[in-house]
Amino acid sequence: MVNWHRLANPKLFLTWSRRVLPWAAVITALLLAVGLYLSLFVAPPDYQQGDTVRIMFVHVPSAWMALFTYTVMAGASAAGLIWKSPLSHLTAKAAAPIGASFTLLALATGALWGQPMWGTWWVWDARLTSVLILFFLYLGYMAIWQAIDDYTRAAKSAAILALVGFVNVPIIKFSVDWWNTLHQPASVLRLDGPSIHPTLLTPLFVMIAAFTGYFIVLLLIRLEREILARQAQTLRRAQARG
Amino acid sequence: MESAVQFLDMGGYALFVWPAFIMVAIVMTALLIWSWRDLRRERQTLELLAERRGSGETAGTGNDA
Amino acid sequence: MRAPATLSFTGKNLTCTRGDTTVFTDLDFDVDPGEALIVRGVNGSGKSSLLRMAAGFLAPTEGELRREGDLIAKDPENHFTRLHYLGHLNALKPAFTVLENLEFWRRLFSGSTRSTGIKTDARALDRLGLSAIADMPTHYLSAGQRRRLALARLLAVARPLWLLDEPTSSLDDAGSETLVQLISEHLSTGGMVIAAVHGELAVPDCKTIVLGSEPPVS
Amino acid sequence: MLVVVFFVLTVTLFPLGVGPEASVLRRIAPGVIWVSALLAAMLSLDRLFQVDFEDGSLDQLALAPLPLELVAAAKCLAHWLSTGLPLLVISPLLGILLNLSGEAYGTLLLAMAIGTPSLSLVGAIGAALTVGIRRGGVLLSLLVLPLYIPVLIFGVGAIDAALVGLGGNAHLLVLAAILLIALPLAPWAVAGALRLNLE
Repeated sequence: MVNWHRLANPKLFLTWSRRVLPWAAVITALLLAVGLYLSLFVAPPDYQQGDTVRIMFVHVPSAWMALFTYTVMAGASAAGLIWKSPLSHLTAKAAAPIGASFTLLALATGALWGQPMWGTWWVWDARLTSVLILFFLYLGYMAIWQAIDDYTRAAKSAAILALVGFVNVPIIKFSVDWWNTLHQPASVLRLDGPSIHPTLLTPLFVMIAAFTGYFIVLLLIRLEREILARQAQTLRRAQARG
Repeated sequence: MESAVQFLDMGGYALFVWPAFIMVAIVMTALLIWSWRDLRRERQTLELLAERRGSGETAGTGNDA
Repeated sequence: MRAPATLSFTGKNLTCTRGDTTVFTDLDFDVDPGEALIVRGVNGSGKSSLLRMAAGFLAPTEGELRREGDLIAKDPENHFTRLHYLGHLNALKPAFTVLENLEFWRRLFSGSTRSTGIKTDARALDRLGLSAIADMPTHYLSAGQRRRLALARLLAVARPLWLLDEPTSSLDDAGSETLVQLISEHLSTGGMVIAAVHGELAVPDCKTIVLGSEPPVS
Repeated sequence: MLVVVFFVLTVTLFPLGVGPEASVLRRIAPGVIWVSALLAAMLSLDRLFQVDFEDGSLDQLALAPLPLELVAAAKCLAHWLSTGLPLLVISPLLGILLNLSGEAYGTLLLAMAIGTPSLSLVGAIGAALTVGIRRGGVLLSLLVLPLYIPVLIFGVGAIDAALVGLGGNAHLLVLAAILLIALPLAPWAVAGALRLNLE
């Protein structure tokens, strides 16, 4: 079978990523600055939640990035299995810790946001619970990479797990949402409010764009490290035998 | 000055809004720095290995991931 | 060379990498019906990898394996169902008796009903001197007896290609002789054998390839 | 049979922990039964392929005339027959132990009947992925438990709905839907994972 992907891809990627990285970093920094300014200074406090609504500007992007990263991982894993390109597996492996961090941030900011409203740090709200379960899926994915020594087997096993997990994310989301509505009448103060006030929308989108930029920058850095680590390992093995 | 203090107060929720932003900032920058240092360290080890390999053997084999 | 044997099993410039180490590279072999190929080489030279690759378990990093002209990667099932693979492990369940173990694999492999298979099982056990202990649970057997039981599987279900990884390990002299007879009979009926061995395997006029140190010589 | 003993033992722990008041037990009975069933089903998963991998049978299974997917499906069925079915049969007894009220038993049995096969199917994927990994059992639970959550939610939901008198049909249908998704996908994923171990 043709696997020309395998040979040219990593070197091609390295040259390309080194050129793109500075630009992406600059754009992300800009977006972050604008986003922070808008969310902290410009956006009006919510008539009900007061200033705590500003936490939404970091909570929603984190939760969104957690799901987005898992989708990227599933896509890369599928590509890795279908076209047998190790670069895709490495992309998924590089993305996992970023996604896991975002889930943790989403949970932490969610607790900080919920506390003033409900007086407890943890609320079994449908979204928070789904993000918590997503965190376990991330842990499982990262654990399988550590557990298997042989690279090719670890890559394929992790890829299968990412795809199986990806099929389950909507099922879990559906069942948790249903479970939540059963046990908790739709609380008026839903985390994203009855409906997001238009003036809050712009900062939110800028922050989401900034977070996505940050994700890309970090992914490129981590991916390059994974590629170099693999090359170093091959060199070490070759020298050991050479 | 007065509006600055009032701004910092976040309508009485300073204890929640600021920690949220600070926490996100800390985690994201820590992750960035940690990954960047990892990458630099990996580049050095690769150069080291390449040198030893260069001096060790004549035929440098192209390696890929 | 005889007419191009359509029934042959060939490997062209095979490369095997395990993790990142290259075990062997651009290795060719071909086995025609009635021929045996002996694979020699020091430990770790890739004998087992070659056999697992020939069985279709391990995909070659480069190169092609063809059976009767067509790629085994295209239709692995077709290749699987026409070969026996004897690895270091004997695939025996300790709780089953000797006969039950053989019968299980024979029924799974041939899919035939119980009745027709009884005779073949008995003959296979007899051929390997296991008839006396047919009803003994396998965990009482010695390593040599377990190896014989694994070999009995080759007889219980007729398949053209035998891939044997150090088949004589833990066999006594009588056992090795029986094995050589079985191989010769299998070859005479147009079967093919690829065996990885240490030391001698007195199979007349067979090809040999050596892995590891010097380049393979056929 | 050990699985059933574990199941009964786990359920009896709850009254000791939570207190014997009938009203409390009745309230948490469906949840306790389902969580214990989940853990019991998961316990026997790591032996599903590990033993065959270690004694070499996995190679021979790949050489059998039937596709590996069918072998995987047969393994899932074997796991269900050895764990899911016994759990199903004994669950009413545990319902009594936890003062589950009368009309819920029918739905309990139905929910367990439709739900436990999914546990075997999804669990088999985790088992196949962790074959040959040292201390794979711990990793297996980390991989499989999150995927068990939908079955848990709708399994308990069906019984709660029956208790309230609404009848658990909607939940049973969702459980059936989960099963129908798992039925074709799980063996395919298991076979994919097993092929990795053949290398």
